[in-house]
Amino acid sequence: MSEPRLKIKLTHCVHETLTIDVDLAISQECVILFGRSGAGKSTLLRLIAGLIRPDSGRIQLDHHCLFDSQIRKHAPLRSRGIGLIYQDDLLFPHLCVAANLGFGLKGRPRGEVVSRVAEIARLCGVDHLLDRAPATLSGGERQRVGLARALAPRPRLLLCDEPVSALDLEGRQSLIARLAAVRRVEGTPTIYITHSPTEALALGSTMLVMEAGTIIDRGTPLEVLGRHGATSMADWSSAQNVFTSVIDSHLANESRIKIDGGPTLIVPTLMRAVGTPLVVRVRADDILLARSQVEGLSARNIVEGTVDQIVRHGDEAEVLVRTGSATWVVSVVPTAVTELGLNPGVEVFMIIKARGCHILDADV
Amino acid sequence: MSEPRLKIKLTHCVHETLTIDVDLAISQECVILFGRSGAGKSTLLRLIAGLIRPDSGRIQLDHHCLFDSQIRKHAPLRSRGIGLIYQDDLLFPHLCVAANLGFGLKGRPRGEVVSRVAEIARLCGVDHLLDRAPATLSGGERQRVGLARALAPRPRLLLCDEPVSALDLEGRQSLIARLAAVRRVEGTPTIYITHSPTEALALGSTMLVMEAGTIIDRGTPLEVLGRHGATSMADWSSAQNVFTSVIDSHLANESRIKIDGGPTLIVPTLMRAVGTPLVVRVRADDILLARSQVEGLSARNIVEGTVDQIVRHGDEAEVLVRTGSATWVVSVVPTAVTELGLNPGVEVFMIIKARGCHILDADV
Amino acid sequence: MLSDFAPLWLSLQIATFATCLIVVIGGPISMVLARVSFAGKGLIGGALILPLVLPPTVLGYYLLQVLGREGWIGQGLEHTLGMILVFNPVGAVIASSIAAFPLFLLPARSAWEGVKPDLEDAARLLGRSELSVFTSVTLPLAWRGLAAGAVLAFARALGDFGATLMVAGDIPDRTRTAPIAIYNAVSMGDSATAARLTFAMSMLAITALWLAGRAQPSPARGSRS
Amino acid sequence: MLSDFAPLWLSLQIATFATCLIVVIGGPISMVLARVSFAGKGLIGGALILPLVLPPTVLGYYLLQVLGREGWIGQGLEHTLGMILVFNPVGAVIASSIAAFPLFLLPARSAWEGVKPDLEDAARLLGRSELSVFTSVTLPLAWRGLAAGAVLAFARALGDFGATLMVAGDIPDRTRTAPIAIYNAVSMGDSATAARLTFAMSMLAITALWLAGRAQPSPARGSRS
Repeated sequence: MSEPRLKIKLTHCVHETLTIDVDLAISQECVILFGRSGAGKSTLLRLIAGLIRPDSGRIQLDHHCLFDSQIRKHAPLRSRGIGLIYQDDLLFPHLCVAANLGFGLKGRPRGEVVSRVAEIARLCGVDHLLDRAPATLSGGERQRVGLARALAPRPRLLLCDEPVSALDLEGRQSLIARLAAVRRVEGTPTIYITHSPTEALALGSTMLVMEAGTIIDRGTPLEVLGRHGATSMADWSSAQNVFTSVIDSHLANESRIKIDGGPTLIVPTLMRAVGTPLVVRVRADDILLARSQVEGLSARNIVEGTVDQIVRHGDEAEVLVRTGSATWVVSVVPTAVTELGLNPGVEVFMIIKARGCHILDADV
Repeated sequence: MSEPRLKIKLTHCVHETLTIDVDLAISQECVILFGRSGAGKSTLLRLIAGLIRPDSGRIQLDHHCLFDSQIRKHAPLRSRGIGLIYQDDLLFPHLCVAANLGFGLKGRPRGEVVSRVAEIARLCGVDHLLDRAPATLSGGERQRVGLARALAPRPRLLLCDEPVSALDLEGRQSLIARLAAVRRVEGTPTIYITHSPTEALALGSTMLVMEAGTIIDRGTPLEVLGRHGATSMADWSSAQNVFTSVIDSHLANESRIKIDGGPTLIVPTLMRAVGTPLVVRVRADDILLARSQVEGLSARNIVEGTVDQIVRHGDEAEVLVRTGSATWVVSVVPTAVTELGLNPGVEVFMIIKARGCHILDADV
Repeated sequence: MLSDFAPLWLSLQIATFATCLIVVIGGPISMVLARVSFAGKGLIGGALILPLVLPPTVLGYYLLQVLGREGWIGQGLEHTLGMILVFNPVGAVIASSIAAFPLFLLPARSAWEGVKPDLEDAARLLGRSELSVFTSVTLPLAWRGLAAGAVLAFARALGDFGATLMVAGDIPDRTRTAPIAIYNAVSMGDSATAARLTFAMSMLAITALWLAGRAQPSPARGSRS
Repeated sequence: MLSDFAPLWLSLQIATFATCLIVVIGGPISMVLARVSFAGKGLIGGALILPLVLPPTVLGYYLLQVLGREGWIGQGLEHTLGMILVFNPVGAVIASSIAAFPLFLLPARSAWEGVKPDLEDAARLLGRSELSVFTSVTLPLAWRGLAAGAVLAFARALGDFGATLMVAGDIPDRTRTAPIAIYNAVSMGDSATAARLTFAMSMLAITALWLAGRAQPSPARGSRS
């Protein structure tokens, strides 16, 4: 992790039963702020943005002190360099899209404003909407315009408070894809509130879980979702193996992909050319382990590897298996570790169904 | 499929570019109406409920004609026997929860009203809220009260227009679980609009895909999502095996449950007493098939069964396997069917990981 | 001293009758304006709040033209029923009703508009008849706004000066209402009477505003929490 | 015939001054009432709309008490500056301003309240100063409501009768405004003059209501689509 760009240490009493009390540092990454309604996530964002003045503490962004209760400093909103998007787009209804995008660029040379508006509009996929009034846009378009407006002045920090929760599936995917794309180009540190594990996995490099005003857990989205996921919806609560790969060949009813530095996998037919780069994802739960080569199984992939490490936590265990330069995570119950005699260095066969290999586009 | 209870054949021009044109029959089931924003899903629901008068066609519910343009019949809302819940709960703000629940029972004997309100409140999990004013409830509670109110008069049809889309994850799960529970008890035919595959899989037995005003596909949620689902979000596109069961015994690091009329499964440790009834769910994707007993696998459950039927669609196949009186769905690639020589009547072994068995509370 | 309060008592009686008239006529009208779309709705809605900005003497002039003994309606009523509408308390009731009408109409219209039609549809789908929907949903949710409007209209009717003076004149014990009596008292330099009546009228106006403020639904009420 | 219109011309002048006074004083007041929370806000807000329901003669009486040659302010001004406020056009401007004030205050307050503070915060986060936020976001979104209020207040000031009559009297060419001239014409049986003035005043009132209706933001505008 690089040098922290945002350092926050503050306490703020929201009401009798909720006090925000956090101490954290964030570098150039997308941090997911996860937690149930009423945990104080939105309040924390508003405290950082300066919409609410914290009771005490200190907030520092890059080399700027935004708030310091000791020297009674509370930087005005206009000098914070923070972009904010909400569930509710806050477009200026009396200005066209282009004027909304240029709103935060006041005072800069005309040519610079024009080129920056064009650039950010293209990145956010709203370049065909520049003449339109906000009232004529769809919900998804409005949110993308809101994102572009927030990013146009190149903020030092982007805060997102459930920006997709009012959108339909298409609008969600579109906004998330745009946000991911802009983040790749501009690298703006981002804090993103959501209660959707899918969004967390799609966007986040770090995930913070907030409960009753404090950060109770921090880690990668995978680790954290594994620890805090809802037990009855285990679909997403499992570790993922994600590898880059290319399409190797097409067979009758299936395709073959070659994982970079790893084995070849059989997957359901892909409608792409041989050589297309892909990202493949296999859930750690979807892999079985065997000590010897097994025959007559419905699973299409049997991959030989070596046990690297065994991590136990609670009533499950994760076995790390190395094949070539790729390391796989396989979830098993602890009993299986004992019964199969799994130890570091042992040879194992990973059994993976073709349908257990999920293909993600490489550019997402 | 049983006798259709709702028959709809209508056309209605919404605006220049959208005309609703559907012809469908629905029996005693939960039908998911799926599609993107603007496809006309909500309008179709409002046409059925009678909130909008169709341009032409005929709607018949059980033996009642709700609308017939030929005889110029448009039944008044009050005699339709339709329950409706929205994204926006429509609780009467001036009445307490109990009065809201009893609102549709006017004219029935006092004792009947009281007992029905108590019964439906319990089913929907709002029996502790009866004295409260709607304004004091959380979003999830309000939606559960709305559901209970709609069901209290035992409607002939329940219409749900994205009832959970404004709720957080917990609220969603709670409302969906309650709706599923009430449907089991009361068997009310239901049409449920959503764009969430998870909700579709959790609730639906039939799924209709609507686009540009017409139904473009119909099938089980699995088949339909397979054809229309987003390719990069495959987590939810799998069939589920759901069985009732009881806890059989507790072992060192795991528990054993007995499926009603079926085999015994080893699952991760359960913190409940032996004999506790449970619902267990195994994704069709999480099961492997083998033709012979295999040894030395990390999977904890190997269950013998007989292939009942093989359903192929596109690049996947579903194998129905019978064990005792329980039938399982197993998803495999078509190649596996050929290679393993799977045919109806063939003996197979289902390989199921302990962690692949998800426990749901029985009363959910 | 006691006779000082005769105009006040007369004003209260006239304002009460005027308020009843306003509510009975304005209730249905405000509901139609809030709920029904028809050609010329904007025109009618505008005409009905015209008394808010029309000079009271202009209003009085029109009323005299219509209701006066030479007017279309006034002449007809006098010839058929022997009833005279002007320069008597009936004229005062009519004049102050019309002057005060917009103060009822505006909040009443908002009150009806504030009841979400979706809620009424929900009640219908739950099996209720139109009458039952009105009495158990619409009216309970709208009544605070209607009450606020009625109180404001009462206060405005109580205080009407110009229109009443034009239509009903200044006849002691018949049409000399409190506002007219105040004018007379000031004109004649009777400071004590003017002060007493002014104080009483002020208290009534303040009470009315306070009541209307309490009854007025806050923006959130009646629709959602 | 020409002199008939002298009262109308005088009324227009007085109403124009009154409207300017109302906007200059009422603009900031309405904004404070819409935006700032303070103790006694309800009381002050209520007092400012009291002229809506207070009898105009009561209003006139109070103004005479305060501004009259014996009143607290009137006496002071006369002794120091030799300025007399009552029974002259200045008195008419003051009386009609106060009578018309609530008709500006109510829509203006709603207009300010209709501008979501979140939008202003968004503008601040985009680097704008308070002045820039006001001129590029707040005012553009509120001005239709302010304009509607100003037009309504103008119409009401134009039509004031009771308060003006009490404070400014009925002095030809000085304080004889159109509403007072109509009363006089009717009293003296000069139907032709009354009809002409009434027609002119009615047209002005209707125009004002029409303009206000056009300027008035519909509930959805100015905040969201």
